[in-house]
Parts: sequence; C-alpha cells; structure tokens
Amino acid sequence: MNEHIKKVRQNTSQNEGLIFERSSPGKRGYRLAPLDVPEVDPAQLLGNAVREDLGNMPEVSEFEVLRHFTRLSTWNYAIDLGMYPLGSCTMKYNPRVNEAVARMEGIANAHPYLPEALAQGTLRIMRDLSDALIEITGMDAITLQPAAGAHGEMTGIMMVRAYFDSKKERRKKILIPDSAHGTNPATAAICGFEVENLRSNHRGMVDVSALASQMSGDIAALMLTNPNTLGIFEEDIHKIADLMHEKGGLLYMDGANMNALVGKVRPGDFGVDVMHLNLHKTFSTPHGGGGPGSGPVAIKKVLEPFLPTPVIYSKQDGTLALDYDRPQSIGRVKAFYGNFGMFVRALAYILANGPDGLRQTTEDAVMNANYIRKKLEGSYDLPYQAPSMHEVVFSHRLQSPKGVKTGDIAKRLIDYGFHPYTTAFPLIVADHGAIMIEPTESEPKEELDLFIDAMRNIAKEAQESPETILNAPHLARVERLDEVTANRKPVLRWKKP
Amino acid sequence: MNEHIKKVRQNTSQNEGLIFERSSPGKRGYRLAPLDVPEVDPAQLLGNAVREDLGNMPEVSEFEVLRHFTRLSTWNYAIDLGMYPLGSCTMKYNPRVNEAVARMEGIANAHPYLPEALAQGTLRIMRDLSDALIEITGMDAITLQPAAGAHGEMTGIMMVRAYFDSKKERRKKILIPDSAHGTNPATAAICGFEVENLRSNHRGMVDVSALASQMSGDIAALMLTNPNTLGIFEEDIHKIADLMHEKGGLLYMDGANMNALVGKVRPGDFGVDVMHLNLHKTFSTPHGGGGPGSGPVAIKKVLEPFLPTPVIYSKQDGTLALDYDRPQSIGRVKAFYGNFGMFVRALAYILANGPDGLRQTTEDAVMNANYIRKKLEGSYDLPYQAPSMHEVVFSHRLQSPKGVKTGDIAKRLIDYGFHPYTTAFPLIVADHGAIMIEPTESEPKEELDLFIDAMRNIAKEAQESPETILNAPHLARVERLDEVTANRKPVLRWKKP
Amino acid sequence: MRYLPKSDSDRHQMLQEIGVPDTDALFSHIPAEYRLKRDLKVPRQMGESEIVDYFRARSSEMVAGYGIMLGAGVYYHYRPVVIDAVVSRGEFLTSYTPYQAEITQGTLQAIFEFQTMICELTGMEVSNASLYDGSTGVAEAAMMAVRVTGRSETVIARSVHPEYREVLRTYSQHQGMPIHEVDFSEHGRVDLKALDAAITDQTACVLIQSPNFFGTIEDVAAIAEIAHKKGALLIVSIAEALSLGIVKPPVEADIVTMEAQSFGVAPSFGGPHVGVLATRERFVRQMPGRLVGQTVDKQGKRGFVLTLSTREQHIRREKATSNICTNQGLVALMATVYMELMGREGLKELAIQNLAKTNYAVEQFGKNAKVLFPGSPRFNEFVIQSGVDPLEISCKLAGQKIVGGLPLKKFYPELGNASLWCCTEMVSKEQIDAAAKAVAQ
Amino acid sequence: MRYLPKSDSDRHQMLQEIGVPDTDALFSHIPAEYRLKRDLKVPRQMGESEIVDYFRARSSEMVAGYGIMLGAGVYYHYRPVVIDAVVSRGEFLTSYTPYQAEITQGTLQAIFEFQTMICELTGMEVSNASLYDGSTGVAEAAMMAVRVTGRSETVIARSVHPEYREVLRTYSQHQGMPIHEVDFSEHGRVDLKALDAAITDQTACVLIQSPNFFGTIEDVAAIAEIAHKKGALLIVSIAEALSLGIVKPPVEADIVTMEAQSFGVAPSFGGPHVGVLATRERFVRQMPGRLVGQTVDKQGKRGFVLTLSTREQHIRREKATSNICTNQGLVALMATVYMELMGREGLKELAIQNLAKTNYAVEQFGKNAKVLFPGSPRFNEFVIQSGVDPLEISCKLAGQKIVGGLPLKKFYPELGNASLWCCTEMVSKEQIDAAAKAVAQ
Ligand SMILES: Cc1ncc(COP(=O)(O)O)c(C=O)c1O
Ligand SMILES: Cc1ncc(COP(=O)(O)O)c(C=O)c1O
Repeated sequence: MNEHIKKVRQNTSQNEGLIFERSSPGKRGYRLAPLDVPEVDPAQLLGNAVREDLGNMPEVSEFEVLRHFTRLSTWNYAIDLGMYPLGSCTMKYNPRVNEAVARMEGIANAHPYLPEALAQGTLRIMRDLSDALIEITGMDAITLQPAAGAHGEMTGIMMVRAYFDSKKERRKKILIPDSAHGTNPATAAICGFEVENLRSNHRGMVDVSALASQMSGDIAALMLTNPNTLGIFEEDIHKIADLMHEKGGLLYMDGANMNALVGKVRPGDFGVDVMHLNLHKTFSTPHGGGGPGSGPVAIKKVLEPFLPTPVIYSKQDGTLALDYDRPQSIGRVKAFYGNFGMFVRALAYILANGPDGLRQTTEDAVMNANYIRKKLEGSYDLPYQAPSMHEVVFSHRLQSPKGVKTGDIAKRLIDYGFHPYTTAFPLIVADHGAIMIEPTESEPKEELDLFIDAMRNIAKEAQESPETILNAPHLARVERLDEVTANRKPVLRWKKP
Repeated sequence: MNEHIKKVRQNTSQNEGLIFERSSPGKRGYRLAPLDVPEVDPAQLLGNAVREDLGNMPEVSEFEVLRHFTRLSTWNYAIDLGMYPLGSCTMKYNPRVNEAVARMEGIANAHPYLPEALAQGTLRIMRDLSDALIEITGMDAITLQPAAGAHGEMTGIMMVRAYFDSKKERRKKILIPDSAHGTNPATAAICGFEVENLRSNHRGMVDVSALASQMSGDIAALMLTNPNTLGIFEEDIHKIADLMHEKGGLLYMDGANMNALVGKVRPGDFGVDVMHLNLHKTFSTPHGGGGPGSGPVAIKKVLEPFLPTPVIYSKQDGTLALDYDRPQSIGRVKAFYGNFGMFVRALAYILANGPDGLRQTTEDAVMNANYIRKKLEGSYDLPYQAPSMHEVVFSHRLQSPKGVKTGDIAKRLIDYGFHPYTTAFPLIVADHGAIMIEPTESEPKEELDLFIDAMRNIAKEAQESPETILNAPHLARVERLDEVTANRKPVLRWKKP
Repeated sequence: MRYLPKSDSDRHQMLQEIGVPDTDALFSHIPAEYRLKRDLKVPRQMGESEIVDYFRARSSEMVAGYGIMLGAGVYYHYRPVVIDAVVSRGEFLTSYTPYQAEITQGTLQAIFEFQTMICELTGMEVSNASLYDGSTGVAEAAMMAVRVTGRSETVIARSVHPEYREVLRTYSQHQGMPIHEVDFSEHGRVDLKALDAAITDQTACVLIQSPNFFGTIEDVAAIAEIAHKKGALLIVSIAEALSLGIVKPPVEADIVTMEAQSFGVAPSFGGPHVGVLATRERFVRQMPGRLVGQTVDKQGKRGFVLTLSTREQHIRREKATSNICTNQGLVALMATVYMELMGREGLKELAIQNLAKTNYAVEQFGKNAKVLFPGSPRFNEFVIQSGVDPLEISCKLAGQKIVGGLPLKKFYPELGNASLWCCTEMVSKEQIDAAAKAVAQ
Repeated sequence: MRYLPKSDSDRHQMLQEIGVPDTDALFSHIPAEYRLKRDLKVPRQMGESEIVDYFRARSSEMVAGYGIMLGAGVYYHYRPVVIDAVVSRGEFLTSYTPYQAEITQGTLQAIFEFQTMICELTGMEVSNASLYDGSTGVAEAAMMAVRVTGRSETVIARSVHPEYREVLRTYSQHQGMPIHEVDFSEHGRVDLKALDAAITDQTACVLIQSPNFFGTIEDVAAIAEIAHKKGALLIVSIAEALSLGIVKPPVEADIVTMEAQSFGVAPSFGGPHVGVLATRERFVRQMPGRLVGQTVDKQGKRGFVLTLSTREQHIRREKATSNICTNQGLVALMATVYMELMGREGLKELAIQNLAKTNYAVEQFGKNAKVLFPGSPRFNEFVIQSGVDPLEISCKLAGQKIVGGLPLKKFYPELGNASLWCCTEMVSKEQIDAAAKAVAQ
C-alpha cells in the first residue's frame, strides 16, 4: 500500500502528555534574582484584591519544559522539513538572518513609548520598509499598523468608508467576487457594509459585463484579489478599474497573492486604490503555527488623509517623528505601531533580495506553479484553463466518483511526506472540490518532482484502491481525528481529573 | 510484537540525500559584501600557487542547506528528546542559558591574542571557573587547557612524569585497573609509560592486596576512576592512596564520574594527587554529537610547577594576566587556552546551581541510578553487588543463553524509544556483556519508569521471542547496519559517480 | 539569489517541460502596459553581513543597557532563554495554522495548554487561541458583548489604556455601537456613581481595565454588580498579565481580554504581542478567534483539532464572529512556554517582587513628588505629579542611563505634568533611587 | 534547583522504593571522613537573569565592534546565521558520539559530508571526523608519520605556528621522537637548503605550514620533493583553512592537518575550534581519530557508521593510534554547514576578497613601514617591521577601535619589532587606512 512513497520513511516519535500531567508541587522551572528592596506583604498592600493561589498552573522543571516542547515540535510539519503547498498561504523559506536581526538588543528591547530621540533606529526601519513597499506596490503611501491580512482589509475598507464620508457620500455596499477569501466579506461586515457577490466567468475571472451592470453609486468598492484565488491574473484589470472609477467607486486589492507580482507588475500601475500586503506571505516572515502576521495597507494619494495614526514623517533636521495630529484619520486599528518585529524581518528579506532577487523570486514562484500544473494535468481536473501565476487550482472531479474528495487526497498526501495543499477554498470550484497548490519559489525541482509523483500516485490509488485514501493518513502519529465530536462536545481546556 | 511500547509511536521522517546530490552549478548559498578595495588578479599574486577550482564542492542554496540539516537532525536521538542512559557519559540536561551567554559578542568574538588589557572579561571567566573547580575537587591548582578527558589524562600523566623527572626518578609504569576506560591505557602509552594491569576483586573494586604487592618504585602512578566504571565507590580509597604514596607513587583520578561526587565528596580530600574533569559530562556542556569537550586537570601543590603554560595570575593592580615563564612546565598541550567556550558553559552551570544545587544534583543522580538498579534486579544479572553510585552495571548473563547479547538488547531499546545504554565496557563484566546505565539527575521519575518498563519487557522478549531482539531495531529509520562490510571495504567519502 | 534553490539549468529544463521558451512567456498574458520594465528602486541585493550591519546600526541608535521605567501596556520582564530555544525550532517557527491536525499536533497541543492556563489565571471557563493584541481584544470583546446581549452600547472607563479606547472607537464606528466613557475618581479608579448613571438598557457591556492604565486595581466585584444589575456584561481588560500572579482574577467578569506580552514576549517597539479572550462556556459560540479542542483519532488516541470553526470567517464569511484569520500563534507559544516555566509559584513570586519594587519606588518618589491616587491598591505602576514637565526629568535621567516615566498630558490633559512610571523586577534599587532623586529639584 | 525534574514527594517515593530512609543512606558506604559536611564555597545559586548579567559584564570588559587585525591561527570571517540555527537544534547539540548508528544517522551523514569536503579541499583521499584543533593535529600527524615510516624524527619548519610547535614538543617528549627545527629564509619561507641538510634516514616526516605563520605560502612541491627523496613523509599543516579557496591544495603532501576555525567557527578566545587530519588511502589504518563510513542496512538502504575503530582506544587501548575519544563534533558540524553554504564558488570568491584586502593593506603599510618577506606569495597575513614597539601602535589604534597586529618578539626574538597583521573581509578599507597611518611615524 505504501510502496510508492519515496519521500519519507517511518521512524519513532516520542510521546508526550499535557504539561499538567507532569506537574508536581515543588518542581521549579525558574529562579528569580533576590529582591534588592524591602519585602512587602501583598495582603496588606492589595487588601481584598489579593490572590490566594494560582489554581492548577503547572509546576515543572526547566528541562521538562524544554523537552516537552521539543517533543511536541516533532509532531509538526514545517517548511523547514519539506514543501508546504498551501495555496494562498505562500509558505516560503523564512530566512534565518531575519530572526537574528529581529533579536538584536536595541531592536527587540525597544519600548514603543521611548522618546523619539531614543527611537530613531526603529523609526528608520519603519520608514525604510515603508519606502520599499510603496515602490514595490506602486502606491503613494502606506500604513504598517495592521497586524495581519484581515486587519489590513479592515483598515483599507475603513479608509474607503472615510473617503466617502468625507465626500458626504453614503455608499452601502462592497462588491466581492465569489472566489474571495472568507476574510473579505467578514471585513466588509465589520466596516458596516453590505456584501454584494460578484460572479466569476467561465475563465475564473471577474465577469466584466456582470460588473458593469452591478456597479452603481451604491457601491463603495470592489475587493479583488489579483492574481485571484485561482492563481489567475485578472486580464481585464484595466477595464475593471475603469468601471469602478467611472462610477466613483474604488478598487481594493487583497494582496495575499503579491508573490506572483513583485518586481514584475505593480498594482498601483493597474488602477488599484488601496491594498494590503501580507508580510507573512510575500515577505517571508514566519507563519509561526498561525501567526503573527503583518498586513500593511498601501494607498493612493486620495486616501492619505484617512491613514490610521500615527504616521511617520521626517523633521527638518532629518530625524524621524510620529504625527498624531491627523483630523481625518480613521483612528487607530491597534495599539502602538503594528507588529514591528515583522517589519524587521520583511525589510531584511527585501535587502537580501534587492531588485534582481525580488524579480527572480517572482519568476521562480510562477514557474514552479506552472511546472506542477503541466505535470498534474491529466491526473487531476483543471476547472479553469486560464494561465496560472503563482498557484494552480485543480478540482477533485476525476476522483469524486470513487468517493474521494479533495480533503481525502489531502490526508493521503501526509502519508507521502507532504503537507496538504489548501482544500477550503476557493468556493467557486464546483462541489467545493478545490485542490489549491502554491509551491512558492522556495522549492527545488527535486521536491516538486516528488510532489508530482505523490499526487499522481494518489490519483492512481483513487481509481484502484479508494479506501486507502479515505482512511488516510496511515503513517502519521495520529489517524484522522474526530472533528465532529470535537465540535459537538467541545473540550477546550484540561481539567484536573 | 510492539504492543508493549509506550514511549513512542511511528511517524513519518523525511528522506534526504547527500548534499552533493543536490548540487547544481550556479546555485548559491551565500552572498558577499562588495569589495571596498581594488580587485586583484589571484594568478598574478600567487603565481603557480594559485588554485584552479574547488573540485566537487557543492553548490546549493541557503534554504537547501538549512532544510538538509533540519531533516538530518530528525534522524538523531538526543537528550532533548528523551533519556540517554549511556553509562560513563553523563548525558544530562544542557541548559540553554549556557548557549546564550557563550554567544555574547564580547565573549564569542574574543581573539586569543587580544592584549591582556582588552581581555579581562575572558580571563576573569577562566579564573572564576578555576576557583570553583578547585573548590569542588578539593585540589590546589588547575589547568583548563586540555580539550577533552583523554587530553586531560595526557596532561595529568605528563605532569606525573615531569614530577618524577624533576626528582630524577625514572619510573616506567602506570597501574591501570581492568575496569578502566580505553583512554587510560592509550594515554599512558603516549606519555611513554608501560601499562600494568591491576586486577579488580569480586566486589568490583581495586584488589587492595594485589595493589600492595604490585606497587613498587617502578610505578609512577595508579590511574583510578572513582567511582569506578561499575559505578562503585572505591571504599578502600584511603588505603589505596596511602599505598601509592608510601611507595612514592601518585594517585591519578579519572574524573569522568564526578557526577557522583560533586558537593558530597572531594577527591582532594581522599588522597588524589591529580585528576581531570570532563566539563562535557559533569558540568553540562553539550556533547554535540561527539564533542567538543573540555578536560581541566586539577592537581595538588606538588605538581604545580609542571602545569602547562600559560597560567593565569592576578597582578598587583587586581587585573589578570598570563604567565608564560614557567621553566618546569610540561609545555603546551594545545594552542591558546583550551576550549574556552566550554568554560563559559560550565561556569554558567555552576552559577545556576550554587552549592545547594550541585549537591542536590549529585544526590538525584545517585538516587536515579539506585532506583533503576532496584527495579531491574531480577530482570537482569547484577554481576557486582556493591552499592551503586551514579550508574549501575548489569550483565546479559540471563539473556545470553538465548543468544541475546548486550548489543542486541541495546538495539531493541531503540524500538522502545530510548537511546541504548553503554555496551562497550567495562571489560571486566564477564563475556564483555556489560549493560552500563547512567540515568543522570536530569530524568524525571516518569521517564525512569518507562525505561524500566522497556527493559523489563525486553527481558521477557529475550525469553519468549529472542529473534525480535536479534533483529532489532525494527522501528528506526534504518535497520541494523552492516558494520563488517563498512570495515572491510571502507567508503569514507562521496565520489562523483 | 541565495535563497532560491535553482540553477539556470534547472530553470531551463523546467521551462522546457512547461513548454515555454522563457520566463517572460509565463507573464505574457498580463497586459504589457502593466508589466514593469525596470528594476524596482529598492536597495541593491545585500550580503548577509551587510544586512546584519544595517540592523546593528539601527539597533545602536536605540537605548541599550538602560533602566527603563516605562510601562503603559508594554512591560519589561526577564525572558528566560528557553522561550527562544523553543520558538526558534523550525517545526514551530515555519509551520502554518494547524488546519491539518494530523501533522500539526505539536502546535495544537501547545495551544490547548495555553487555553487551559489562560482559564486558570483569569478564572474564566474558555479561552481562545489568541487575538492580535490587548487593544484589538477590547474591540472584539465589545463586539462579542453586542452579539451576546443584543444591545448596542458600550460603557468604557477612561482608566482603560487610551490607545485601547482609540482602537475600540475605530472598530465600532461603523457598526452602530455607541461608546460612552466614564471618568475616574480621585482614587484613580472608575467613578462608580458615574458608571451607574451611564448604564442604560441599551448597554451591552461595561468595559474596564484592571490594573488600569494608572496601575491602580479596580474594584471589579463592585463594578460587576453595577453592570449585571442592569443586564450588561462586564468586560475586564488586563494589560499587565503578570498582575494575575498576585491580584485576584476578575472572576465576576463575563469576558476577560488580556494582553499577554508580559509573559516572555519582547517589547519589540510595540509588537508582535499577543491578545487573548476568555469567557464563560455559555458564550463560546459567540467568541472571536480560533479555538483548539480535544478529541480522539480513529484508534481512540487523544488528539487536538481546531474546532467550532463555524464561528469563523472561512466558513461563515460576512456572518462570522470576527474577521480575524492569522492570529499571534508563535507569540502565544512564547507565552505558553513562559507560563509553564514560571508556573504556579513563579508567577506569584515574581508578581510579589514587582509589588515590592513598586512599593519601594512609591515611597522614594513620594519624598520628592506627589504620588497620585494614594490609598488605592496598585500593581507595578504609579502616577506622579511633578513640578516640571516630565520630559525634563527624562532628559536628566538619560545621562544615568535611565528612561523615565510616560508623560500623561497627551492622553489626560487635566493631569498636567503627571507621568506614569513602572517598576518591574528589571529596575534596580539604584535606578529607582536615582529616578526618585531626579524627580525632586 | 530549576534543572532538576523532581519534587520532594517524587524523591520520597523513589527512596522508599529503593528501600532507604533518606538520600544520605545512598552515600553511607563512603568513608565518613571523606564526606563533605559543609556547603561548597562556590557562589550562591543564581537566577538566570543574574547569570546573564554576570556574563554580560564580562563581555563588556572585552572589545566589541572593533576592527581586529589579529590572525595568527584564529581568523575573523563572517559567520552565516544558518550555522547557529543548525547547531542549536537539540538533535545535534544534545546527541552523543554516534556509536549507535541507527539513531544517529543525522550526525553520521553530516560527518561523511565533512570528510568528503575536506578531501575535496585538501586534495587528500581520506579525512577523519575531526581532532581537537590545528595544534594537536600537528602532533597527531607527526606521531602517525612515525608509525607509518617506522622512523622516529620530525623535521619541522620554524615558520610553523609557534604554539603548534610547542604542542608537538609536548606530545613527542616522552615518545622517543626527536624534533629538529629548520629556519626560514629571508623570503619568509622554509630555507630549502637547511631543510635538505636536516633530513636524515631517521626522518619520519617533514612538517611545514602553508600559508605559514607569516602568511607566506610555502613551495610545497619543492619541499615534497626534498622530503620524499629521503623517504620522509611530508605533513602540511594549514591554519587558515580559507586559503584553500584560492591557494593550490598541498596535493604533494602525505598528510594534511588543518585547523578549520575559519569555516564558520567563532574565535571564542581560542576554542573550541576544530582540527582535522587527511591523508592517503593507504595510510588509513594508521590515522588517529574517528572515521565515518558508508554502508547499508539489512534492507540494503544506505546508511553510515563509525568504522575502522580497531584503530581506536576503546578497542585497542594502549596500542591505539591515538588516545583521542571525544573530538570536536559540533564544531566540525559548524564547518560542514559553512562549507556547504559557501560551496565551490563562495570559498573562492571569499578567498580572493581576502587576497585583495591584504594586498591593499600591504601596499598601504608599505608606504610607512617595512613589509617583510617581499616577493613571496601570501594569503591574508603579512609581517611588518616598525620603528617602535608594536604595542605602541596598538595603543594608538585602540582609540580608533582597532586592534593592531601581533608582536612577534616573543616567538621570534630575532625579528625585533616585527608584528603580524591579518586582513580578512571583516576589516574595512577605512580601518586598513587608519592602521597604515598609525604604523608611520
Ligand atoms: C486571499 C487571502 N486574503 C486574506 C487572507 C487573510 O490574511 P490573514 O490571515 O493575514 O489575516 C488570506 C489568508 O490566508 C488569504 O489567503
Ligand atoms: C571513564 C572515562 N574516562 C575517560 C573518558 C574520555 O574522555 P573524553 O571522551 O572526554 O576524552 C571517558 C569518556 O567517555 C570515560 O567514560
């Protein structure tokens, strides 16, 4: 059953319980320096606000903690271990120099309320990153404050709203294509907009005629991902932008897929008014098992008055300062200035690449996706034939007659030594059967070939022994987990037995 | 067959070829800063000493290198993953603060030939460590220069030689018990001594009467490990020392097993004249897959003139300096001052423990060994019944009738999720069947219980299904490797096919 | 480019297999007028050593080795090195959100432990897996209260971190969520009478912070009573997580939202930090953010999965409880490691040290300046009223490698020359003495 | 104690199971007079933050951010961060010597790659897994030559690192291995005539260093001819491994012993660094130190093992080829990572940069001082003869954050005020210019 697996072998993997199961009163994982001021009586100082004890917080030694997490870590897949073909997630190499520079004392230890004179280094990093991102996107200004992509969307759409408010226009709706990521409609809702769905055409692109008929004075903006979530560049992007602008609307671009464009095409050049970037995708900051991210929002001049506060500016003497006095600002979206540590990493990435490296990166990313597309066509159904950029989306149409769905194929990939591709979207792939593959530029040809081989083998298995796939994974530490029960009777924390 | 295994489960483990198999001309894992001085023509500068090319050195990208080693690393067992019960190796927790402080810029970047005025920090570290180790051993002086235990042995025995040379005595032999580690006799040979074997008695200790009769004016020293390699404290240590001293000989102690003594017993107090320490055992510096180590040699006053140069001393003004002018010195045993990075780690360990922590550490180490002894008696033969200190040595006598040897049991432990114990020595365990177990203080009770459970299960398997053991490991990435062929037709490097 | 694992011959071969003559062909469907025909104007490709030099230069433009007496939402606490040892492991660092549970059990179990400890510390029943930070946590909590109660208004104390309040205002501005602020009394705590008056039958929640922005501990029980009496939920925001080591958890609250930066996370000029939201079991389906739950695999072995995701944007889209997707995973892991290292006793011992330092500082400062809000219990911050502009004090202290307190004028004009000082275990007695002296004159 | 994973109740339970009343009972068989009844006089147990503070204080007593123009066996080269990322992984850091091959394949394969690259770089056929350092490597190589040839004497060039020669003297003193030194010529290279004269039919080996201690490249081919003519082996020691990027490897040698600190290893006040010994296949059974060999497992899968261990002390005891056991494993891994990152082109490019820096420095210094040994090819070091004591120059430069060259008087009294300077890629043009200026007067 597993004889075609080339990428992995079986090995032992350490078991490890919950940390609470290791706890025993009196074990210690810390030791404090002695107090150099007089001791105090907390009960006296705090009165009835004093806490008695810390319940079931664990008591373990330092070594147990280190070993605990070392063992846990070995249960994870990671880019460092192999290809992570999650479409829309841009799981690329996270350079280690980024981690090193982010930990330099003056940087890691900087308090956000340091007087500006003592914070020129961090302000300079923000300014240098801002300048680079503005150039890369072809936009006019930027805020680094949002903490992730969805947060950037919210910031951008609020600026759209502020823009219309400033013109005393009350537009109620945001247009969102059916291929969009879930954060797009969720964001529109938070910003008080209604969501209007925009159909895609048979080529997987915005249906321009539908747009023409739907666009109206009631619509504030179109939230477009470009290349879209099928990995397809909206070839009619100029028409789309024009249509929006003609009716006074704005074009928002979800920049999740900028890894297809950097150094080759600039959104600012094709009519985008506002967009966010995901530094944790395109600019190599690590995903960290869920975050942190960073979602800067780049804008055209017209939106500048609405930027969140504060905004960095240069003073006469060349030093940098923060401007809080911006009456038209949408306000803050986060305390302080954003996920600064991610700015450091993204800037380090840009410096490591330079203009030539950034362009080559994009070219390699697109080449890798097209290589996979070419090699898997035939084995998997390609619902949309338009040229692929940095990712390619197949469907499970050829496998579903045997009962094998995209989610099953994904689980079987685990046995073959790969992390699954994205299964959850885009929803416009019929029957929700998307197989969304983004290799990024970071994969060598050998790794791609192993992936292709695995996918082809699984396609064969789907015909010959579908139950192998339906019961996958077979070789992971755990078998398929019961999500239904987890949902029905949520156990969300450990409790002392 | 594997249903009793509790500590591990199977999981996938990434394959990875040799780096050379990834190489392709033009890939790069580096980029240099541009040159700020005029370029040169190497051929012109070097003439016929110029090199044409670098043969088959690899060409790979940075990410491939990182992923290569990440994958390789997952094929290793490590203390961080679980108990590493190698007897005589003291595989204890390697605290992470040690690593952090050793990488501080002023420390890691210190050139050994910095003028003394600019090197007070590193000299202070050496002095503070020296003081602590002298106190811990109860000796009078120390050199930190030797790079590992064997190197320390050589340094110590050379000082013994120099001592007799200074007295114009020509003693030809070193006495070494049959339980000794291989480096002891190998060292004696390098120092130009003949090795005379000293028998152990039935209790696994030095046979004092044999010693009395063997000791003569021809014998320079006895090299004794205490506790010895059976984990047994030489109870007659005072008689042994007296016997040596009476006949003008010296007592050398191999301090590999100091983890049984620190804070409880000091070799200097029981008559040792010279001894080495293994900072990579007792003092928590990491073993690193084979090294680096550090083997300071502590001595009594009489040997001080013979210390390797240089020796640290305090100047009038309180600053530290190096004394090179020591006419009776045995000379250098290593360039510079020793494996300084290990001094940093060992000192950090001592500071983290303090007197109470060091003592508790020793007590826990001895308790852990005795716990294992108690629980495995019955399942395995205990050839020597004397009390155990930090390690316990069983034999395979109960298993060998079924053809199961210590080396086989060791391999089967791998399936149970443990690194094997030491099998190679002590040679005095009959039939070379030693099962030498040193848990160290770093193992929690739960881990010990799992180990005991595994060992007991294997003992049962040895009776019921010996072939399971003989063919082990079954669950590791590779099965048992063919060492015979490796020896017969050595392939010691990759060659371009 | 050293990150790219391709040689030119690899590229050539791949393009051939794809069936295109060159890379440009892969971009030819993009309208030509949008294709960039020049190099981006970003700095040239740098060697790694140059990158390090660039950031070293930036780092040296900052303060190093200073005693920093700033708090105000970002706290200096010692970060045990084990934290970085753990989060630097590629298996955690370079893993994605654990949607595929079978090969991300490490991350999932760690989050489950995080959720458990947040519950233990806050006295709540369920905790999510993280939010962006303490400020957005406040906004998410208020939105959640609106969903839970069906009411629309929020009454927030002015003693909540001013930037948290700003964020709440931004989030709420287009959601029909009026915000009312309630002032603090001369004790530096919520003015209970004003609070009582501010709550209406449209009040979804009362939102306070404790210890509040002035370091003062609010009377949570009293406030809860007032809120609950009128059917509003009580949300307690905690900016200094370490306070939970010695300050009674806000068990009377319905929602607790916390910034956990104090738990082993570097200040890093304000982020990434880690927010978290905890609440009562009965509100779980209205919570924002990811949740990890325990389950079993086909063999009955324990395992963990992301759960209750029908609350989330990737399923519910515009009806989701929040738009959050990427959260602060790795930072939550840092906090998890920290909480496990410090544990039951360490958090308490450290919190008491912070109390002692601050108490000592208050005594010393009190000799030379007016310490505001006397009599109210405080954790590790306090406000002083000085004769001169606090910036002058800071200038004086800079020479002694001390950064003084935060001037409050910007946030609270009525407090004049007041400034907010913080004394954690990282500030020495000598530094406190020096600062107290500087405040005199 | 925070490293110990036991509570008192764990201890109590275990002692009970062992059957002893308390811990002291476990030590009661040790004669009472030797049992320590007091605390050790070492500093009290410290918190982690205090340990960090202690070492930070020591670190600040050193130079930071200086341009250091010292070489002499320890070289400043940029260390890519990937090295520490790799060696910090617990799987490498906390693993033992790979005696148990089946669960240490990671370490074993890495060493196999190390051995391969050392062969590629040095032109030798086999390499061991490491020795302590370059100095002990010289001693081990000479001892090996004695075993191989059955002869006893070593002829060593005075242009070999003085401390390496000292170590050789220490090792050889009791092994009946006379050492003869041969002087250098005015070209700063081995005096070939004197060498020829020094070799006898008892000469086991001629031992040179290239680039030698003065940075000068020896005429290895000529020396090999002289040595081989008289049946002696040629041992070439290399202290600056990077030179192999552009200097012809000593293919004429029989044994090459190298210090590989330049390959990504921190100076660390002189250690841990990493020695290695490479030689001809026919001498493999006389080599000291561990060797990794390729083999297959029962399934025929490729794997690696420690091999030819009958040479070693744990098998052969007093007849072993060396007493070495623990070697420099993790440091060899650093060098392996470095060699793979830099690779075929990087080592060359970097070596040429070093050549260029040094060439520039020689030109600049030459304007103000006498550069010794002109005409001989050199890599990245050179010797100048100054009017004043070189320590004076260093003092002048300290103010400009530069550490000057190494005074040679101690090692070569006849060279008077000579000093040895090194210019790697880490020294900037500005620093070279400043130093050249200081040398003037
Ligand atoms: C297309 C798209 N848009 C938006 C997002 C949301 O970004 P974030 O997770 O950073 O909030 C994602 C993330 O997966 C995405 O793929
Ligand atoms: C008892 C004993 N002596 C000496 C040594 C040699 O020490 P090293 O490996 O540090 O050279 C060892 C190492 O395993 C040992 O166990």
